[in-house]
Amino acid sequence: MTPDLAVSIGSLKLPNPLIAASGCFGYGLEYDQVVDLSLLGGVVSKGLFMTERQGHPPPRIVETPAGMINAIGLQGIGVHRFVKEKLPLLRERGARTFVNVCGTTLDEYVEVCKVLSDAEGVAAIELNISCPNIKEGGIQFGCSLNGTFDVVSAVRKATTLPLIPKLTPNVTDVASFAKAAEDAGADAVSLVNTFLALAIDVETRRPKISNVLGGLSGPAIRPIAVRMVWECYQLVKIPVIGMGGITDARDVLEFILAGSTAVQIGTQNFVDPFVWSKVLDGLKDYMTRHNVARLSDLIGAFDPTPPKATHP
Amino acid sequence: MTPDLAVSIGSLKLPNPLIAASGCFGYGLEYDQVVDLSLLGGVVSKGLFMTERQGHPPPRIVETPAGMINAIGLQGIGVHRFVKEKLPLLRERGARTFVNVCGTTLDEYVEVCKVLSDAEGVAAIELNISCPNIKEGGIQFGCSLNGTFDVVSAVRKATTLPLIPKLTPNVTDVASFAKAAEDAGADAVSLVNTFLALAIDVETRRPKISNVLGGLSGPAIRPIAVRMVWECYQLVKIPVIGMGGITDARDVLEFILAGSTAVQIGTQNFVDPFVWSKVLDGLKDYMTRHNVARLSDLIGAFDPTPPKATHP
Amino acid sequence: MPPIDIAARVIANARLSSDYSVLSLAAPEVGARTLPGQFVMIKPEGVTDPLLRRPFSVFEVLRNAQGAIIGVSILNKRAGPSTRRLYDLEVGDVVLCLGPLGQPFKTVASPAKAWMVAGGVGLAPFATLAESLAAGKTDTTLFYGARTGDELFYLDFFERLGVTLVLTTENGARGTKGRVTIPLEAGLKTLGTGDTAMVYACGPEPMLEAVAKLAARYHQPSQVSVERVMGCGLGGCYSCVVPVRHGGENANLVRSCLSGPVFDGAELVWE
Amino acid sequence: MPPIDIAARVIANARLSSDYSVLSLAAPEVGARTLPGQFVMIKPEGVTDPLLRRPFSVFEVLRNAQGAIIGVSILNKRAGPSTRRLYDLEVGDVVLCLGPLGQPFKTVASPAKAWMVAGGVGLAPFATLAESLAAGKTDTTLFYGARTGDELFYLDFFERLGVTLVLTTENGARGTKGRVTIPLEAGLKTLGTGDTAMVYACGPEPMLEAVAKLAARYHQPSQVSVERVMGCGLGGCYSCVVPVRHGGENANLVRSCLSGPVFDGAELVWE
Ligand SMILES: Cc1cc2nc3c(=O)[nH]c(=O)nc-3n(C[C@H](O)[C@H](O)[C@H](O)COP(=O)(O)OP(=O)(O)OC[C@H]3O[C@@H](n4cnc5c(N)ncnc54)[C@H](O)[C@@H]3O)c2cc1C
Ligand SMILES: Cc1cc2nc3c(=O)[nH]c(=O)nc-3n(C[C@H](O)[C@H](O)[C@H](O)COP(=O)(O)OP(=O)(O)OC[C@H]3O[C@@H](n4cnc5c(N)ncnc54)[C@H](O)[C@@H]3O)c2cc1C
Ligand SMILES: Cc1cc2nc3c(=O)[nH]c(=O)nc-3n(C[C@H](O)[C@H](O)[C@H](O)COP(=O)(O)O)c2cc1C
Ligand SMILES: Cc1cc2nc3c(=O)[nH]c(=O)nc-3n(C[C@H](O)[C@H](O)[C@H](O)COP(=O)(O)O)c2cc1C
Ligand code: FES
Ligand code: FES
Repeated sequence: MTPDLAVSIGSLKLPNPLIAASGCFGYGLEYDQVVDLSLLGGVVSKGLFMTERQGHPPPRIVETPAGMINAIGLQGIGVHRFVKEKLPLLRERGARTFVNVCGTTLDEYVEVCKVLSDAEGVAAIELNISCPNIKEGGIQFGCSLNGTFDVVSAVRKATTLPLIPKLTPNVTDVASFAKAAEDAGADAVSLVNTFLALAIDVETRRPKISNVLGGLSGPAIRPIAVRMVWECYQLVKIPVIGMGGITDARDVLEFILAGSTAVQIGTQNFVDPFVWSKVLDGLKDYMTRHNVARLSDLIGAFDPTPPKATHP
Repeated sequence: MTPDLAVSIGSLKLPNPLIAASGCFGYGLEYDQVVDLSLLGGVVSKGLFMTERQGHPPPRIVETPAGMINAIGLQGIGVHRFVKEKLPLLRERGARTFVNVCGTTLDEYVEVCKVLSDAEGVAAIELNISCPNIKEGGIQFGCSLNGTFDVVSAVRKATTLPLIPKLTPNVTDVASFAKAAEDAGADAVSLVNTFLALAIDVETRRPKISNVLGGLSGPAIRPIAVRMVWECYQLVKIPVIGMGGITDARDVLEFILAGSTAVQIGTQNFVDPFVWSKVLDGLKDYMTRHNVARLSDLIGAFDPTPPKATHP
Repeated sequence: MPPIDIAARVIANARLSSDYSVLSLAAPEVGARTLPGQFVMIKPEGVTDPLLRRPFSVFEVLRNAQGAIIGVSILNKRAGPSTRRLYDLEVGDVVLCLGPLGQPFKTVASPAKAWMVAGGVGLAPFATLAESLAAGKTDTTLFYGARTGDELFYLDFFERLGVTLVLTTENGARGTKGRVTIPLEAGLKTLGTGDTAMVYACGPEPMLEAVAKLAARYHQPSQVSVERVMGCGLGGCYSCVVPVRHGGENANLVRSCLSGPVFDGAELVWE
Repeated sequence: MPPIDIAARVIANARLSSDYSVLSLAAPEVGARTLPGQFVMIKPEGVTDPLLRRPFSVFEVLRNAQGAIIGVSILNKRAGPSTRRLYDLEVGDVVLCLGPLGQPFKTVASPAKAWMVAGGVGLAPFATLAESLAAGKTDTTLFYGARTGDELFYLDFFERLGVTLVLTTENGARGTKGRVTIPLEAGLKTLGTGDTAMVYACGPEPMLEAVAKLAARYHQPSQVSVERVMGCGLGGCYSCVVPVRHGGENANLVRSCLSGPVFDGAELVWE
């Protein structure tokens, strides 16, 4: 019996729960040479506005203990070029393409989503209301419950595509944001985006990246992200897509047990672009060892009974 | 010219900015054999309530990438035994003792502070309104601006000791909490306490520590903590005491440049109980190399001008 | 004497099996201070993942041909990332070694006998204890249980000291088949009134509990060395607590790094 | 051919000085695919700190006595934690080696000459380029500047290929004293109308800028290999962008891991 890795996000069926995280996988096609895109559960595009953006000047990333800070600033080709240049190729590759949608205003979010609704080959929209690296829009919606509700509601009216707001962890109670998104008609939520962070070069007394502040990702943040996923899972009924510091199958399982229906892998792509097949093998191995027929049976299967103090 | 490491927190003068963080240094005396307590800027006691507490059952800690999660649950001997058994010995050692004060109610905070005000040898009160590991009290005050204002105001009336509320990072806008504390009469704020986190043993599907959730500390959180210190420094006039993942002199300088008047070292004590003299040497070396006579000149000296993209 | 932290060179790392090694460290100052049952907090230098040190019983206090103390060894069993890394170390690598820490075993003198009960890697604290008991000419027995015959180590060492060996293996390949508590109980039954056997135990928690309860049932004293996750080893973090009851008091959670790892078996509360 | 990732054993790690080493890796599949100027993303196996890989030019494509490709080497200069760790690696250690990546140099054929300008560790991509040019019998010169005479490496190698060497050191210990751009400009001045020298450059950014501008001033083409912090090397992260201007267009930030690291010196916008 081969383990069944399939999961569903609303009406969207994925062959497995592994999705490439936005901003960590280019537009997907960059990885064409090293990964068979059709084997992934899905691919999230880089964040897209209506128009092209140059992003922030480099340096844009810096390493930190078990993590990295980035402030790319959403450099991107805009939704129109994406639909014309990238989407057809992604469809050819059999990728399930999630588009990460950005906006500086509520209207821009709606407009970008409309363009995507008219395009062919978009599996879902991931609504980026959580990028910490641009001043206007985005995070302003993501850090206010009303803002979250409003932008999700507005976009909901503009598209029938599966709608997945991506939440920021830089809030007191992330689950209430998941709830606001659910109430506004979201089909799922994804979390976490990066943690706002600062690294200073003590020799020059200057920031290490040009935008001063950036977003922290990687293994360092995983324990916080897992906690947040569990909080959201307990409060909302829509699927939760978890991410933050996933490096291997064990990390994926941690998120799934905590209540993730699917997961995204970001930073680990940079460390190991071949992570995907390793994680798929690791999941199958775990399911065989634990006699789990369907991975979806593990979603939220975390048992909060305290462990024993003693070692075997 | 020997570099001058002295810093002031209100009326309190410290010979150097290095303070042992609460819960990471027992009651100070445990480290008597390995560190000369009088050489430290200060020592913060474990969190103390009015009465003794047993804390949570073990396992109480687990490692994570570049960090650890703890849920000790504030096991402690209570303020009366502390004043009787520990304080006199700490005075003998020449330690500058900060007492980390906990409470399940506003009244308990006030009562504990009164006991300390009447005792001899307390340098300052660190008001713990940010421990993520106990349900009642504490964090409830620390996660609400009104709660923070109220508890600080109430304690302020009960003591003339330097009063330092310790802030939680698990909020949307930590600087507003620093402001609330300042408005309520705090002499300084300290931050960050730990980040609420969860680690799951995927083999057993159980939590790795008995309290299920715990607090993340260590190098992993440093870039977030530095950002928060800088935000607070820009908003309030009272001194900020920074901490989170400090391992060496460079990390200390990062916090000081970001606006910390003093810093606390927690988790690194476990890794290296001899960290103190190494950091002091590192600070002196930096000051000599950079021709800085007084360390206090570096407080907030971070220059947010973007760095160059190219390497030398 | 206060514990010290030595950046110790690896003198030898003898792999006893695919899981066990004896890692010898050039840390004379630690060796000179160590009493039987004490432990060290260890971490390879320059490694930041895992972040924390790990506790290990001092296995041997190492001496050169002239008898001068040159370091300590640990009996390391692969259990996870740190122990795996220690297993892989080579001569010349550097390990941070903080110690000695914790309360040692209390030795006994004739006519009391000393019975050491070791399960698997729980052998570790008994090499130095046996030396100390042998120096005092105490009649000493080692009850030593392992999974397989291949995992019974250092038998010559104990024989040379005059220690009586009682071996058990789970598969019966060597010594008696089954748990080490079976011959222990048989031994306890042979004791006459007035005979004292101090029962020392180190090994898996269920074994410790069984040994402490057996000793109590046969009215013999016991000292057990417990293992808890330890963040610091110095009393700083309160991660390592065990419930202990003195006399009729309520159980208290005490730090096993300071008040232990060796406890009176009668005072520990089994969870 | 697509890049591949090899868990490559260290075949040798020759320390050339206290800062430089040549690290040879058993990665035949990478070697077989590499074109001059391409790079690999490298990280010692099992190391989680630093987390990310680091970019290195392929220095040599290694062959055995029979001429079969057995791997690649990199010329490693200690700059921070990763390069320090690579410097310390021993034979048998394992390094993850992903590549080849990026755009190679375009070679030229007679009558055009090839002038390679290297500053310090910027020598790295020129060993394979020189081999390729030598195979094509192109008249090749290496302008090579270093801090000191001790940091001029592999001169024999280039001489054996018939490359003309023009050396400079900052302290004048060997070759001309001063910057490598001084003899380069002298050379450019000697070119007649109709002569073409393709100027290749790799080294510190100020040198690259000076070289590209000199080449342009003397109406010669240039190809420069730039260095930016690279998170992934595959086009995934957008960390490595440089401003490039084609013709009269506005400058665009393009990914130097995909469109570079080798760029037309006339198209780069200097910051
Ligand atoms: C006082 C004391 C003395 C010890 N002496 C020895 C010894 O002589 N030889 C030896 O091989 N081991 C000894 N141990 C156990 C050893 O510390 C653990 O095996 C080690 O910490 C595991 O680390 P790891 O990174 O390899 O595995 P981890 O992944 O950290 O843990 C692997 C397994 O070991 C358990 N464990 C983790 N930390 C500890 C800990 N601090 N104490 C006990 N169990 C733990 C975990 O629960 C898990 O089951 C001793 C422990 C204590 C408390
Ligand atoms: C295409 C390319 C080819 C390269 N080829 C070589 C080579 O053949 N030999 C060699 O020794 N070095 C080469 N480098 C530079 C090398 O990648 C850096 O020295 C290395 O990343 C530093 O890592 P670290 O951890 O040792 O130091 P870090 O602490 O990461 O950095 C130390 C210094 O190096 C700079 N630096 C950090 N990352 C990079 C990076 N990705 N690129 C450039 N500079 C960086 C930092 O700004 C800092 O000044 C190349 C870089 C690129 C982009
Ligand atoms: C270089 C980089 C660029 C990113 N760009 C985006 C983006 O455009 N849109 C977005 O929603 N998230 C973006 N993220 C956040 C990731 O999608 C992900 O939420 C975060 O990195 C946590 O996952 P990880 O720890 O696996 O990387 C970016 C992250 C990194 C590291
Ligand atoms: C084991 C442990 C116990 C702690 N106990 C307390 C406490 O009692 N009171 C408190 O205010 N903070 C407590 N903290 C938080 C630390 O004081 C500090 O804020 C945090 O660990 C971040 O600093 P670090 O990364 O240097 O450890 C504890 C932290 C740890 C690791
Ligand atoms: S290990 Fe830290 S208190 Fe015992
Ligand atoms: S290094 Fe990631 S895009 Fe170039």
